[in-house]
Order: sequence, then C-alpha cells, then structure tokens
Amino acid sequence: MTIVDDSTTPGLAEPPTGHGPRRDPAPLLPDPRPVRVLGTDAAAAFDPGLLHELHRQLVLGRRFNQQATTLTRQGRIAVYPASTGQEACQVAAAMVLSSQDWLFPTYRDTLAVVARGVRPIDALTLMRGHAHSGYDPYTHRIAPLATPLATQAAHAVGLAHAARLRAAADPASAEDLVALALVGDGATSEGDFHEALNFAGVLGAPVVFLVQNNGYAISVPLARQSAAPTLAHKAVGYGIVGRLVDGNDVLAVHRVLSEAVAHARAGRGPVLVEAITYRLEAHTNADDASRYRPAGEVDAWRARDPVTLFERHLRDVGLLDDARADAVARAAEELAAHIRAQFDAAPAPDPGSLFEHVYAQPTAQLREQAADLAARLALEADGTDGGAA
Amino acid sequence: MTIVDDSTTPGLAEPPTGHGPRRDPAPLLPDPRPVRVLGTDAAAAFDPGLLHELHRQLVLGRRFNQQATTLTRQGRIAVYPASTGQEACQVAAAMVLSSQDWLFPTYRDTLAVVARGVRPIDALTLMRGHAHSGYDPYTHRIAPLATPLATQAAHAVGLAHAARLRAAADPASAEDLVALALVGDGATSEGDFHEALNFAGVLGAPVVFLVQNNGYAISVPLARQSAAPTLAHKAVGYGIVGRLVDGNDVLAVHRVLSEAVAHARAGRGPVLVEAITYRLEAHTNADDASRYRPAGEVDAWRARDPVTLFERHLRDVGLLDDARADAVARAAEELAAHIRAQFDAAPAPDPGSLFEHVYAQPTAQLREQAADLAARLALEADGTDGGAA
Amino acid sequence: MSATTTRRTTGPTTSGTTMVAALNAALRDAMAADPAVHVLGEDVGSLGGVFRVTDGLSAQFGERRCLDTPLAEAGILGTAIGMAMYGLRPVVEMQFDAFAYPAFEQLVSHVAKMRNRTGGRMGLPITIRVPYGGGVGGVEHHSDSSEAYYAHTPGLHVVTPATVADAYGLLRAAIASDDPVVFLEPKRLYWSTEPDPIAEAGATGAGEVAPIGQAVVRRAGTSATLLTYGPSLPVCLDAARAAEDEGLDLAVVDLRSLVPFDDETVCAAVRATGRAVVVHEASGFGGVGAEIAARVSERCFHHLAAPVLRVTGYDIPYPPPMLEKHHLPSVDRVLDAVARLQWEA
Amino acid sequence: MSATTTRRTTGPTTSGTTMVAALNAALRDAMAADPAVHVLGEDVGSLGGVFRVTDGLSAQFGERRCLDTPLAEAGILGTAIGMAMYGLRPVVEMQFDAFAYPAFEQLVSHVAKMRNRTGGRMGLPITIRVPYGGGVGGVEHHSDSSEAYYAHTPGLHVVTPATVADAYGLLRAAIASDDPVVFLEPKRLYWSTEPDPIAEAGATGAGEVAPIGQAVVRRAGTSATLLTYGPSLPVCLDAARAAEDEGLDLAVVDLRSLVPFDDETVCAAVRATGRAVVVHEASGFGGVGAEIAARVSERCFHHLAAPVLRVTGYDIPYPPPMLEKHHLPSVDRVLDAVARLQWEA
Ligand SMILES: Cc1ncc(C[n+]2csc(CCOP(=O)(O)OP(=O)(O)O)c2C)c(N)n1
Ligand SMILES: Cc1ncc(C[n+]2csc(CCOP(=O)(O)OP(=O)(O)O)c2C)c(N)n1
Ligand SMILES: [Mg+2]
Ligand SMILES: [Mg+2]
Repeated sequence: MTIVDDSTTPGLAEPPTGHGPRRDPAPLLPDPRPVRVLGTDAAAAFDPGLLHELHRQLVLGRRFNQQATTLTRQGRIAVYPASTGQEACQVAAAMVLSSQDWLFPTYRDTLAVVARGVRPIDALTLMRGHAHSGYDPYTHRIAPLATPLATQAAHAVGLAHAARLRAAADPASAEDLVALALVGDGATSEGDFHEALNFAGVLGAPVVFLVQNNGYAISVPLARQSAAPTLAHKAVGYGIVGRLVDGNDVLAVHRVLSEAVAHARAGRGPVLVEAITYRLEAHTNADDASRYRPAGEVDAWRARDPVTLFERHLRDVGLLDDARADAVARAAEELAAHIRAQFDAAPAPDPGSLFEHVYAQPTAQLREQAADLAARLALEADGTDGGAA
Repeated sequence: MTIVDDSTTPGLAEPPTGHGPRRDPAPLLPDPRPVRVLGTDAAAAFDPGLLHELHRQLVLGRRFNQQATTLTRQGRIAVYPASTGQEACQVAAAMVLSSQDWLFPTYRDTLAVVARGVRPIDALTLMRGHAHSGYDPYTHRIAPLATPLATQAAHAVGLAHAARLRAAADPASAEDLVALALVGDGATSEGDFHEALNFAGVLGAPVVFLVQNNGYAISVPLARQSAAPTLAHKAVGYGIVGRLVDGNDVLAVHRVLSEAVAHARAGRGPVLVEAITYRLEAHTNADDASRYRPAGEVDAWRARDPVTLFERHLRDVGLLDDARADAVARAAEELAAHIRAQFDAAPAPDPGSLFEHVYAQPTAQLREQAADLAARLALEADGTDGGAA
Repeated sequence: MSATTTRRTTGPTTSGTTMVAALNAALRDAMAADPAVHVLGEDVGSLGGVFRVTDGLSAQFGERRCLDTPLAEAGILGTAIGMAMYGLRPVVEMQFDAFAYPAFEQLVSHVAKMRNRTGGRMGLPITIRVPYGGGVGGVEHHSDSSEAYYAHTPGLHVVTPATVADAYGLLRAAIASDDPVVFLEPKRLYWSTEPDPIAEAGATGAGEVAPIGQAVVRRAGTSATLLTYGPSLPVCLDAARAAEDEGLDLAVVDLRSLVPFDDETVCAAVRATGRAVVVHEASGFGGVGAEIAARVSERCFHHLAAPVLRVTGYDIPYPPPMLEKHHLPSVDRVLDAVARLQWEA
Repeated sequence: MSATTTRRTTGPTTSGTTMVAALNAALRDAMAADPAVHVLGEDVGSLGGVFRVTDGLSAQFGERRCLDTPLAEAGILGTAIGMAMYGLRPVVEMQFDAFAYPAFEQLVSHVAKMRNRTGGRMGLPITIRVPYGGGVGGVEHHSDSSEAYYAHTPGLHVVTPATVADAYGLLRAAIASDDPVVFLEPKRLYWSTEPDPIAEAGATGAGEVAPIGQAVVRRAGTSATLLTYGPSLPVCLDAARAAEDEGLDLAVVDLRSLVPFDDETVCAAVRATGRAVVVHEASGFGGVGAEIAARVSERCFHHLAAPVLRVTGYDIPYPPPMLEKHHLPSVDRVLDAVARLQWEA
C-alpha cells in the first residue's frame, strides 16, 4: 500500500521516506458487528468435551461470585468486585491460555484467576485484607491482582517481550508464551493503556489485550469514557489487530480469544479484543448502582445472562439434561462449601511479615522498626495474658 | 450504523445497549495519501495576497531559524531546537488562527510563536536562559513554550472546553475560539497525548492537534515509535477526524489546518492532523544527527525543502520575480539584524525575581530566603565594588 | 476573594455534621458563590463521588459544573490546567491517594510551576482534592499518605483538615486561593462528626473560612508538645488525655497547613514546653515529620530538653487491612515517645 | 550476585576517566557479565543517550540488549517491570530528572511494592538511571533534584555517586542488586574526571563494585562535619579547603546511598565534631536534608553543640540558567552556615 500521491511533478514527488512502516489499516480494523457463535452454525464446530467444561466453569464461576459476595455481607471479605454477568469472559480468558502463558488480571478478575487454578481463598486474599496477594505468581503464571488501572498492561508487554528476548538468545529454553492482559472499558482511557499498546505494536510482542467492556467504569457510562466507534477501533492506532466480540457468548469469546492467542503465539503480533458485556451487580459491595443506572437496563441484560444463554444452547443441541445440570450444580455447592471452610481455617497474618519483604534483605532501619513492633506486641501479649514483665 | 448482529434468535438478540455512541468509523479515517496542493489544480484557488504573505513568512522563518542557530554558536543562546525544514508547518499553524484562538506550542515551535506576533527575543527567552518564559501568554494567546512532551495537549483541551463552558453560561461573552495543540511524532507515544485526545473526543472540544511528523524523536525513527498505518489513524480511537497532509507543502498544510479549525469552530469536534515533514538540522545544536541518520536521507529531504518548493511554485505561476524575492530577502536580513540588536540590548535577569512568583504572595519562608540572597548579593557587590561594609 | 478572609456562609452549623457533609457544603457554597468554580473527576457526577463528597452537585449546578471525566488522572489535571488558564477555578477530585500518581508530572511540572514560569502572569487556582491515609480497611493502593511528595514541591500549597469545621473552612479557602492547593482529606475522619468541643485558640468556627498557613493549638499544655495534622490529630488528643493520668500535660498543635508552614505557632508551642513529638501516618523516612523535626530543632535548639522525636508509619509499603493497626501511630506509641523525652535530664 | 561483593573488573582505571565513561564501562561490564542485563530507554541505542552514557552498547551487544524505546516513560518502566518479572535485569534510562515523573505511578505503586506485595516471591531487580540536578545551564525541567520523592518511598534503594570510581562501583552494585535501585547521576559531574586524590577511608577504588548503603568519609576533620552527596560533594570539599584558612578543620561525609541510610558512619562523624551542616541542591523544605538533620539531631542530640543546619536550594522551582548559581549551594553559603554553628556557645 502506498500512502503518498503518485504525482511526479518535479520537486513535488513523494517524500523520500514514509517515516515508518505505514502499514495497511484494513486488516487491523475490527468488524463493527461483534462476533457471535451461539445461535449460529459456528457453534457446531465446538467439541462436546470443551462445551461441557465451559459449562461447568460458568456455573462454578457464577457460584463463586455469589459466595464471595455473601462473604462481604458477613464481613469476612472487606470488598469484592463481582464479575457476575461477565463469567463468559472470565472463564474463556483462563481457558484459552496454555500452562506456559501468563495472565495479567485486573482487580475484578478473581474468577479468571481461580479458573486458572489458584485456590479461591488465595485469589481472594487481597479483598479479604490479610495480605496484598495470596498466591505465588510464578506457580500459576498470574500477575498479582492489583488496583492501579491499566498499569498491568505494560507489565504484560514487558514479560512477553522478555520471553521473546530469551528465546532469541537461547532457543533451547524458548517458551512460546503469550501474555493475556485484562483491562476494563474505563481503564482504556488511562495513558498506561495507550503506552502498553504502543509498545506492544512496536515490539511485536505476543500479547493479547482483552477489554471487558461492561459499559461502566463505576458510575461512568461508556459514552463519557470514549467517543470511539468501538474500543476495538483503538487497535489501528497501534498497528495491531482489533476484534469485537459478544462478551456474553462464551463460545464467541472462546473462539476470538483462541484465535488472538494463536495469532500472537505465531509471532504475528498483538491483538486487541473488545468483549461487550455487562456487570449485573454493583461495582463492588460498597457501591450503590441505582444511583447511576436504571433497573430496566439491568433487567434487559439479565435476559442475556451468559450462563443462561449457554445453558439454553446446550439444551437446544441436546448436550445438557437435568441430570448433568444437577451434577454441576452440586459441584458448585461443593465449591462454595469448600470456600467457606477455607475461610474458617485461615490463620491471622503475622505482623512480623510487614518488614520481611520490603527488600530482599531488611535494612538496619527496618530491623530496628521490626524489633520495636515485636517488643510492643510482646508487651501487649503479656498484658492480655495477665503475665507480668 | 449498527454494530450488532441483526440475528433475532431468542435470547441471542443484540445487547440491550450498545454501551456508547458507537459511531461510524468511516468519516474519521484519514485518506492515507497525504493532501497535496502544490502541483495540483487546487493551488489556483489561493488568493495571491495570502500566497505572498505565506512566502514572506516562510523566508523570514527560515532566516529566523538560521539566526537563532548562529546565536547558539556564539554562546548567546544555550540551546536551540531549530525547525528548519518544518517552516511550512510553523507558518501555517500561526496563520490559520484568528486572534481569539490559542496556540499550544512544543519547545520546537519558537517560529510559530514568532509568526503569531511574539517578539523574537521574548520567544527565545527559554532557550537563552534568562527566564523560563519571555512573553505574556494572555497578550498573544500562546501557552508558554515548555519541554515536558505532550503535556500541553491536555491544556489545550481544557482551555477549549472552558471557552465552551463560558459561552454556554454567558453567551454574551462567548468567544468562538479554537485551541491548536502542536505535538511531535515522538510525543504521540506519551500517555498524555492519548488522554488529551480522548478528553477532546468525549467533550467534543474545539481543538485541533497538529502532529509534525518529522520522522524522528531525537534519534529514534518513527518505525520504533509507532506501528500505526499513519499517526492520523490514531484519531479513530478517539472518535475524532484524522487528516494526513504533506507537511512540506505550505498550501496543503494551510488548507488542511484551515478546514480543521473551521470544523472545530463550528462545534463539529476535534481534528487530528498529521503533517509529514522533516527536520533538516540536528535535534538541537547539542545533538549529533550523523549518529542516527544517513546524509543521503537529509539530502533527499533537502530536495523537498518547503521554502524552495513554494518559491518554485510561485515563480511557475508568475507570482514571484527577482525583485520581490530580493525585497523579501532584505526583510529577512532586517529581521536577523533586529534580533541581534535585541540580544545586545537585553538586560540581565534580576535574582530577586526567583522568589516573587512562586506564589501569588511570597510566603514568610520565601521572604526569609529572598532576604538571605539579597544580603549575600549586597555583600558580594560591596566586595566587587571595593566598598566596605 | 482572598484566601484568608473569614466570613459567615451557609456552611454546616449543626454539631452532628460529618466531615463529608462539611466538604460537600464547602463545594456547594463555593460553586454558588462563584460561577468560575467547576468540579471535575471520576464519578463526581451522578454517583457523587465514591465518598459522596460531591453528592448532589451535578443535580444542583448541572453536569457542566460538576463533570464526570474519563478515567485518566493526568488528563483530568491537564484539562483542569487548561480550564484554569482560561480563568476558571477547577476543583479536581482524585479518587484515592495512590491514583493521584498518574497526574504527578502535570502536578509537579506544570501546576506547581506555571505562575513562576510566566513571571506571575498565569496563576493556576486549582484545588486538588485527595482522600488520603489509612485506617479504613482499604486494599493496597487505597491508603497512601502522599503529603511529603507535595510538600517538597515548591509552588504548591498543601493543606489538610482534621476537624469538621476546618474541612469546610480550609476547602473554601483552598478554592478561593489564587494558588494551586493540594487538599488532603483524611479518609479516616470522613464519617466522624465534630469530636467533643475542643478548647482551642484561633480554631475555625462552623461555616467559616479558615486561613491557609495557620496552625492551631488544639490543646494547651506545659509538659511536652505534640505536633500533628490530619488523621493523627484525634490520636494525639487521645494520647494527651491518657497522659493526664501520668501527670503529664501535653500540648497538641494541629498544623492544618503543611505549606505554607506556620513556624511561629509551632515554635512558640515547642519553646513553651521544651519537648516535642511529631506524629503522622506517612512513613517516617523523608516524611513531613522530618522537616518539622529539623526546623524545630534548628529554630528552638536551646529551648529543647530532649531531641524532637517522631512517631510515624514504619518505612514499609502500607500494610493490608488486617495489619494496618500496627503501622498507624497509636496512643501507646505516642505515649512511649513522650516517655523517651529524657525527663530525668 | 550480591550487591556488596567487591571484585576487580574491566572497569576504568585511568585517572583521566570521566564519570560518563565510568558509567558506560559499568553498563558494558555488567552486560558482559550477565546476559540478563538489558538496557532500555529513549535514545539509548545508536545515539548512545543524550549524555552518551550508553554509547556503543547497542553496537556491542545488539539492539535487543540495548533498546531504543518509544517515547513514554511509564511505558518504559512498565515494560521493564514485565521484563524483570520474567527474570531479566533491566536498566532503564530516564532522559532527565523531570521526565521520570510520568513513570511515577509505575515506580511508586509497582516497582517499590512488588516484592512486598508478593511476600518476597517476585522481586524486581530494576535499575532506574536518572541524570539529576542542575548547574549545567539546562532549560526548565532539565535540572530537578528529585531524590526526596524516591527516598520517601519504601521499597526503593536510592543511590547517587559523587566520584568517578563510585559512578562505576555503585552502578555495578545497583545492577547486581536484587532490589530496585533509583540511581541518580549528577549531571554536573558527568564530564568531571576524578578530582585530586582524596584521602578517605573505605572509598571505592577504580573498577571496583561499591557497596550500597555505606557512606564514606571523604575528608576527616575535627571542627564540624559536612554531610552531603552527589553534585554537592565537590562544593563541600572546596568549602573544607577554604575553611582551613579560617583555622577550621571540616570533615566531609559523602552519603552515596540515601536509602539504605548509613546511620553509623554519619553519626560517628557528627559525634566526633559536635557540629554538622547538611548540604544538597534540592529545595530544602521536605528535602532529604530534613531527614538527615532530624535523624542526626535525634541520635546525636547530646553530642551537638549547635543545631544541625542545612544549606540547600531555595524553596522555589529550579531557576533559569542565568540565575541558577544563586540557587545552588556555594562554598560561601556552606561557610556561612559553618560560621553560624554557635562557636562561642
Ligand atoms: C489509576 C486508577 N485510577 C482510579 C482508580 C479507582 N477505580 C477503581 S475501579 C474504577 C473503575 C474501573 O472501570 P473499568 O476499567 O471499566 O473496570 P470495571 O470496574 O468496569 O471492571 C476506578 C475509577 C483506580 N483503581 N486506579
Ligand atoms: C516527557 C518527556 N520525556 C522526554 C523528553 C526529552 N526529549 C526532548 S525532545 C525529545 C524528542 C521529541 O520528539 P518529537 O516529539 O518527535 O519532537 P521533535 O523533536 O521531532 O520536534 C525527547 C525525548 C521530554 N522533553 N519530555
Ligand atoms: Mg467497566
Ligand atoms: Mg519528531
């Protein structure tokens, strides 16, 4: 593709260099109609085993969201940003990744973290308040959940780039990994989102960005967040491929993400996927969603509940009967009971841990401060136990 | 435009809301062939008076760049980022604005500042080192030149938005102003660029962003800066109009910017213009451009020198003869002499000024510190004058 | 309007008012008084802010005056700069302390420097409201005490109320100020109503504008002086009450304004007792307490019977909710420091 | 590799070496020694950085190891975080002090906190090189001294060399450290070669790795102690030489590492003389000098014959080139402070 006029008027010829790759935008632009699979012929291509697994994960995921929300009401979790209504995205994000891949979640993606194998109680640690993170990021290849929006997108790019660097330097240890960065619609407004996508485009890093567009950033609707045709259209500004998908259609999300991951893994560059979905609950248990959205809107989206939509499909194609549904429901109850039991057994955190990991080795200054706290706690303990000094 | 499938499968209907404006991308996307006017029939539409003024400004601008560079060699300007080769953009940017409009320049845009009416010595103050800024921003409606890249883009949006707010609140005092923000190709990578464009798009603010794409950010070529088809393609991600123009064709830049300003002024929203140009000199006098670009490349661009291209056009159409060229050349020499004279007459800055404008009223602490410095300088002066305390 | 005028307004006057309500009233009164005042930030509109400080403002003044922005703090502050350039008085809300960091460059490189850069021609009367500090069970990044970053940046005023009346009075003064003010709101005190009436000289009354740059003695005392601000004031007042049992009469100074710093009030209070403890939540190393201790030591050296001590958060990232009580200055830690003030010497 | 190992390398050994050359050698040696070391930043490739500190690295190690990035500091640091997560040791160049501010959130909210967040499982061994300070005629935003922001942020090490040998030695140590290090390079000393041999105990030799966390006595003295770092070291050494004429024998301590802080060396040096002046370029209010004065006052109170004084930049935005000499601590200002150390008392 040429970006300059072919005119050959002397002295007015095309600029000597085009200043860059100047690639063809056409293949980058998303189809503005979100990809759907449910209700189309494409649904038939899915393996029944995968369908059953997706179903199980969706049902368990919904139950997980419910249980975590209940625990906030009991005061056992300080705050929980439920992904209720977004389970199709959560489950698909976890399932399309291979073991060597990395997941970079937002604070709302506890469910994706659990679906990738982290123990529920460990995935909920940040929200419980016992520690800032409850799992080993290297065991599961999941970055810690954290709240500074969009910042994790750059980490995903750096990690994916590093893996390529290592593969080039030492092909024997090469891992064909892909990093999947999750982002909310609101977070796409942050400078960090832009910088991450730009680095990804320039470096050709194997990253997939999944924007879960649930229509709101807390109370702020998308129309106040962006005037873009779709968020997926942002991809073209970074020379990367944009895709738009119905985020409540688990098969569509699975397909689009699988293709995106394959694209990135093959070294064909990053992909930006926008999934249109909806959060059925408030922003967190501390939020009052009635202040900013009409009940009718929620009801309309409840009619497109991703779990219900998928169950209806499975029943339509004869892959779900009452017996299977009951079995999955029982598994979900077991999960919930298991979470409750884990909460009962969880030990209180150790104050000494406050000083241990600020640096690889505590500084003299921190050792002093740790000793101060330890002495204070010993004194308190004496007081409590009625012991005398 | 609809972004969702028309499918009416029960339960699989389109999402209840599209989450935002979801506008048609087609009118936003730039034509990837940069707009040219020179050498085309469109050139005939320009008024001869305007053509002569553009010519005069280009020649004066070139001379200004040369004189400022000479002053750096003489140590009378600490550092000067010349816009040599980019004069078409500089001149057009200043000339398309009306008096009520605002200009938000980068550190390289001294020439645009001068072309809008600031005294050369005042426009050069930052680079001379006497003060951080030499002109009253309100007199000329030009934000101070400053170096933190892309940060001024958000200021332009805020100012343009504020003008609309005031117009809505008090139509009598309404100013139909447009803010023109200048940005370099490198600076488009900054998060601030993204956030500014996004705010502009959402607010529908009357702002025009002009990216002078000179192919380099200091040593970094555009290919390492962005993988976008063109920088103008970034516009679509913000729901704003993108245009691409040959930045060395002063008529093209003038036309595209005029249209963009009119578009913004009419309340039709912001515009992003990418002008493809080239800086013929090093990044600044402190830079060694031979480290990162081949001489041949510079030569090729020299053949497209915006001043020469335009002069050739004017001679072709019979609007420039030797007499006029000589007169303009003399005016340019007068400008240069005038600048040198201003430099000779410029007084040294007053150390007391250091404390005066940190706050609207100096704090007690600053009054103490100012007194300390004053006493110290008085003592020094006594010492120098041989006076005794 | 001068930042130091004291005048009656429609502000909160009932004793049961919370700090959130006082801040809300200050915004409302300021917007009513001056059409140039505009509020902008994330969720400040229909939601009224996550802490409800902007509750009802968009309904009363319209969405133009109280704007829900896109989610981008540098963009918010950069936009506010442009608005201030055009003569408006923007009041920016940063949703939480740690989420003001993306705007750090705009704050340090422009907000703090624009007036100086332009030789006084272009001031930026922006108020940047930052809910700060811990003690509310916030997850990581929701409890930072970031005042030292701002206080070290010339060109900014840095103010933090500790009482309901000051929340109103200082916010009115901040908005009226022709200089940018970083207005730090102690989250921990958001829902507190005014504590038991405090005997104090020069304190702000309900509904009055409080002067920026003046510390206030919240409690006179003769034994030693506690220097504090924001969320640590109640801790110091409690400590002073507890110290009475040990026969110690502690003075408590509420700084209110970190920049400008009120050397006069602080030094007078320290000289009167000869002993001082600085108390704040932020990590101690390089905290504002270091500046206070350094300047008090410098200016009151020969009046000091003991070194100025500091009780602060430890030099660690802010802890998770279950452990934050260990990090925060407590009555016990304050009393321990007081006990170490070399009473025998 | 431990941060405190001292070992011979191929580093600069000739006496005419500039600090830029020493830094360049440190990067080169570190990259040669460990394939995990990667340099990234704006213009670090073919240009070799605007100060030429990375000169030749991309030619020698390839563009992958020394990467010209897009122009976005948060993106650079964010990318480096991801690289460090994967086991690399990124060395990031920020082009100038004020241009590190866009990366403030990534630095404070992630770089400083990741190890703590993950209970020690995920450390980020990133070195962030920041050319800082003034005295080079830089236009606005090119001369900030930003060390106080970093020193107040738990989780970061903050290091600044003042000699050519330390430039090499501390940078090697920073890169070898398993913790993030903000490495502040005094622009003013970039082109200085090692000054006249300095008699000092425990100083780094040429080509040696210097330990992080250890201050060094650059000059022993008995009258009073100057505490300083980075660009102000030469000023203090000059002041000490000038003071000899007045019969004063000044000790000079070069802190080298602001975090961790070497209380032992500093306090010993202050106790030995009973008088101290802290000298740095950054604005005084809330500067690192406040912390030093506060902790020295606290720890050495009964050894002090006079308050610890500070000679710093004024509390103003950094001045334009023509006026910066007034702002910077000078020999005269240091000697004046020394004179005010209550010698009669
Ligand atoms: C940098 C930053 N600014 C502000 C916040 C406060 N905040 C937390 S969640 C949120 C809204 C996020 O919206 P979106 O990205 O759409 O994600 P969603 O909550 O819808 O999943 C905001 C503003 C934050 N966590 N980080
Ligand atoms: C935030 C920020 N980062 C880094 C710099 C240092 N710097 C000054 S100019 C420049 C390159 C700018 O390139 P571009 O935007 O293309 O403008 P040009 O110089 O080509 O006009 C850089 C990196 C800066 N001024 N501001
Ligand atoms: Mg959302
Ligand atoms: Mg450029």
